Amino acid sequence: MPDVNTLIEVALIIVKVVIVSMILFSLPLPLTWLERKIAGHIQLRLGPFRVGPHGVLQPLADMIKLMFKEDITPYKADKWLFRLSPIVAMVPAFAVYATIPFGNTVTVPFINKEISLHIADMNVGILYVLAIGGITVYGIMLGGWASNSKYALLGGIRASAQMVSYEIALTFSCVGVVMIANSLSLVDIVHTQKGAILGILPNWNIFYQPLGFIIFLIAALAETNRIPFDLPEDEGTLAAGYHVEYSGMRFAFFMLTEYLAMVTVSVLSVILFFGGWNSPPLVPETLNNLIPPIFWFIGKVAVFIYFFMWLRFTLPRYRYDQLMTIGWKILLPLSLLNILITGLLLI
Amino acid sequence: MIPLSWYIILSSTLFIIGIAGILLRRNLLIILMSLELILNSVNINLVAFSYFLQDIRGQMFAIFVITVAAAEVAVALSILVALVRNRATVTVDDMNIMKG
Amino acid sequence: MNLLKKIFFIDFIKGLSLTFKYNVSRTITMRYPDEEKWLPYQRFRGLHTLNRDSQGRELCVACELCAKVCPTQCITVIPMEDVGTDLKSVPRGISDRIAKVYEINLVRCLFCGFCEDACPTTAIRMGRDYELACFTLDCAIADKKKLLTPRDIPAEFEGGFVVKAKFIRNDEGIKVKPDLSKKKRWW
Amino acid sequence: MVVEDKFYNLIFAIFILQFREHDMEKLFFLTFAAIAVISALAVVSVRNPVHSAIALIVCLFQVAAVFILLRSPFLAAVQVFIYVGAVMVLFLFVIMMLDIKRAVITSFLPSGRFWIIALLLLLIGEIVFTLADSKLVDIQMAQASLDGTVMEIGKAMFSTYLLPFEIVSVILLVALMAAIVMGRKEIK
Repeated sequence: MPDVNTLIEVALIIVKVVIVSMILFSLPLPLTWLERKIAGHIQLRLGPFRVGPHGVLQPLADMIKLMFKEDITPYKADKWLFRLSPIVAMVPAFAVYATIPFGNTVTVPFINKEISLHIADMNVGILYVLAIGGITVYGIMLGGWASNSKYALLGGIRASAQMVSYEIALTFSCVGVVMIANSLSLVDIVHTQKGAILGILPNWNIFYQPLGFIIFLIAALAETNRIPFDLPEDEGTLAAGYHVEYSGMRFAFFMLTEYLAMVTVSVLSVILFFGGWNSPPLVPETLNNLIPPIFWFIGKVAVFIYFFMWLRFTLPRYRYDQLMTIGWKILLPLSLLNILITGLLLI
Repeated sequence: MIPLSWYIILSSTLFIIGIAGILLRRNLLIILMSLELILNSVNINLVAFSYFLQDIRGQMFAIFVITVAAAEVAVALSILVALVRNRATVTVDDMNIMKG
Repeated sequence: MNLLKKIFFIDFIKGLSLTFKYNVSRTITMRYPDEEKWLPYQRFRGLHTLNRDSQGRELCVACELCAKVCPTQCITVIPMEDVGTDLKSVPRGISDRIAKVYEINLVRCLFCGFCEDACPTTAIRMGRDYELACFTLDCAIADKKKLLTPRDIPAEFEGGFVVKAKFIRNDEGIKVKPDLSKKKRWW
Repeated sequence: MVVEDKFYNLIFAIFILQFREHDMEKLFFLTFAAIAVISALAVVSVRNPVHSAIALIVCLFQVAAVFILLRSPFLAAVQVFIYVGAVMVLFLFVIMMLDIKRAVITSFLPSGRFWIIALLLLLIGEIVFTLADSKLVDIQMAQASLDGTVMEIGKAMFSTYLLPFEIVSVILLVALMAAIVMGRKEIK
């Protein structure tokens, strides 16, 4: 029979998992609203405005609509795969968050225990995140294939080729950070970014790895199928790409996956390049004591999410051959160069 | 503690299944996949021995196996693509002429 | 120079700054049914009106010229002799001929304005109402009573404005009531 | 050990009240092994290549889980990363691109191929015989000397195994070029 401490430990982990997955499940709702608002304002429109004040209840209305829509399975589709693939896409998007640290340790008042704000600190954290994150493409590919529709199939094929091409550059751009931190664990990577350079600049990896950051950002955009690399769901040429045959909740799952992927990428760039929950050095001490580290983290992630949305309504979509050219002929050599330079500087 | 023999039984089961796939199926793709299965069973063996002997060599070998398997798949699939383009078949029995 | 531009993403940053500028600037959306409404110019051809003269007499003499000239034949006019009402002081028409039935089938009407041109007494004029949608086909036929009712926007009112409006939704239907005092140009 | 205890507890949380840790490990191994064997059987017996590829993906995942049980999370991550993330994507890509859904259904156990069955039986017999004869059951774990697997692997790879490492990288490069050359359209 395990003792009380072990039980508390287990209970804490379960609570953490539940809380994180609840947050992740509900996160796409405000994000869809935000994205539509930003889209509207960039195009001098207002965006959703009628459901609730400033349209904040629009996502709820959308959710209800999606729940009650008819769930269509196309004729001659591969039924099992068709039903399975939204879930295949969604599960890795959640599983990634098992290793992501959201903040420093926090003391819980009642049981008087220090808990760390991550579910697990694996010593291969970043590899785990990249590996699991890459699995999402199966949902897209299988969904595209199982739909028995040429647009969906093309979307799936595009997604797979794009994923294979950009995963290499993405991983290589992380290698520089790993070399600086001397560890694959995400917690250690954040801990190495404490402090300041020359007392002014924060000691974040972005200042050591600007090239790596740019490569990471571009490759991550491609990996999450965001504009300007959203070829798999190219509205212009493929109708809606891989999810053209989906409706109702299955379609909602794909949307959920997409938004979660965007959040994951923002979180990863904050952790790898922007110091995680570390505050900038010039912030006064009192303010620093007032704001818990997790809020710094959330703030930085929010900035990144805004940046991705901003990007979406600024840039046009690339052509497929341009996508491949960028991936293989520009990003891959540059990321190798980045590793080389980092290695030389570290010696 | 799981005994070593369990791992070995698992890996040999997978190995036999892979061999059966190669011998029984005529589809080139399935044959390639069976090959992957065989390589994986070998990897289980290597890592299990590496763990039980506390020796890094097994893991190193597994990594090299994975790397070479990736290269092998790339070449094999490109051959397959060229083949299907020229002969429109994936059945190994139809590929009995050396001339292209 | 070109290479430098590419390395530092100059064009990209320019584009981003432009969209950011738009993002924080004022939107130009007209919040039509809720708060604002567009009032068209005087030349706008909306729902017809039947006018009266300054003494309150109907100008229409039921000459049926509008019905004749109408390209879609959507106007039905049945004349009758104007015998006047019981109150002699308030005559109904300007002559002794008046329309018994005056109906415009709005489903067929294409708002060309020929009836306006043909009318010898300027009785029929194109108005400025454009909210003509309704739930049944009955209301698509504008009868004499409806056409004679004075409209929210007087004919002298200079159009081309966005005004504050109120969205009313009750048993009678949906209506957007303009408030003519606060007006602004749309752009 | 290498995998953090908390992560371990998370996996085992459901069972922690009923089983001791050894039993749980065995239970997990049996689950993984059962799924792996079933999906491996599916790989060789399913008609549609896409289904077969999916079964292989499941099998590879189970192998990665077994690696975790063997306390080598780095290999597990690499397994998922390369096999599941790249190799199988490539397989599926080729299957989808060529659209060979129809062209695959052949008689499964062709007559006149009894020698295949015989060969398989021989192989199975041989393996069973060898396993039964060996003393592998008695092997106890050696003194623990591996810690921080990633660091160990990195050090070993760039010192002792530098030559194989370089050769493997050359092989990868050659394979890349070969794939590009083979994949070009002009080959007739």
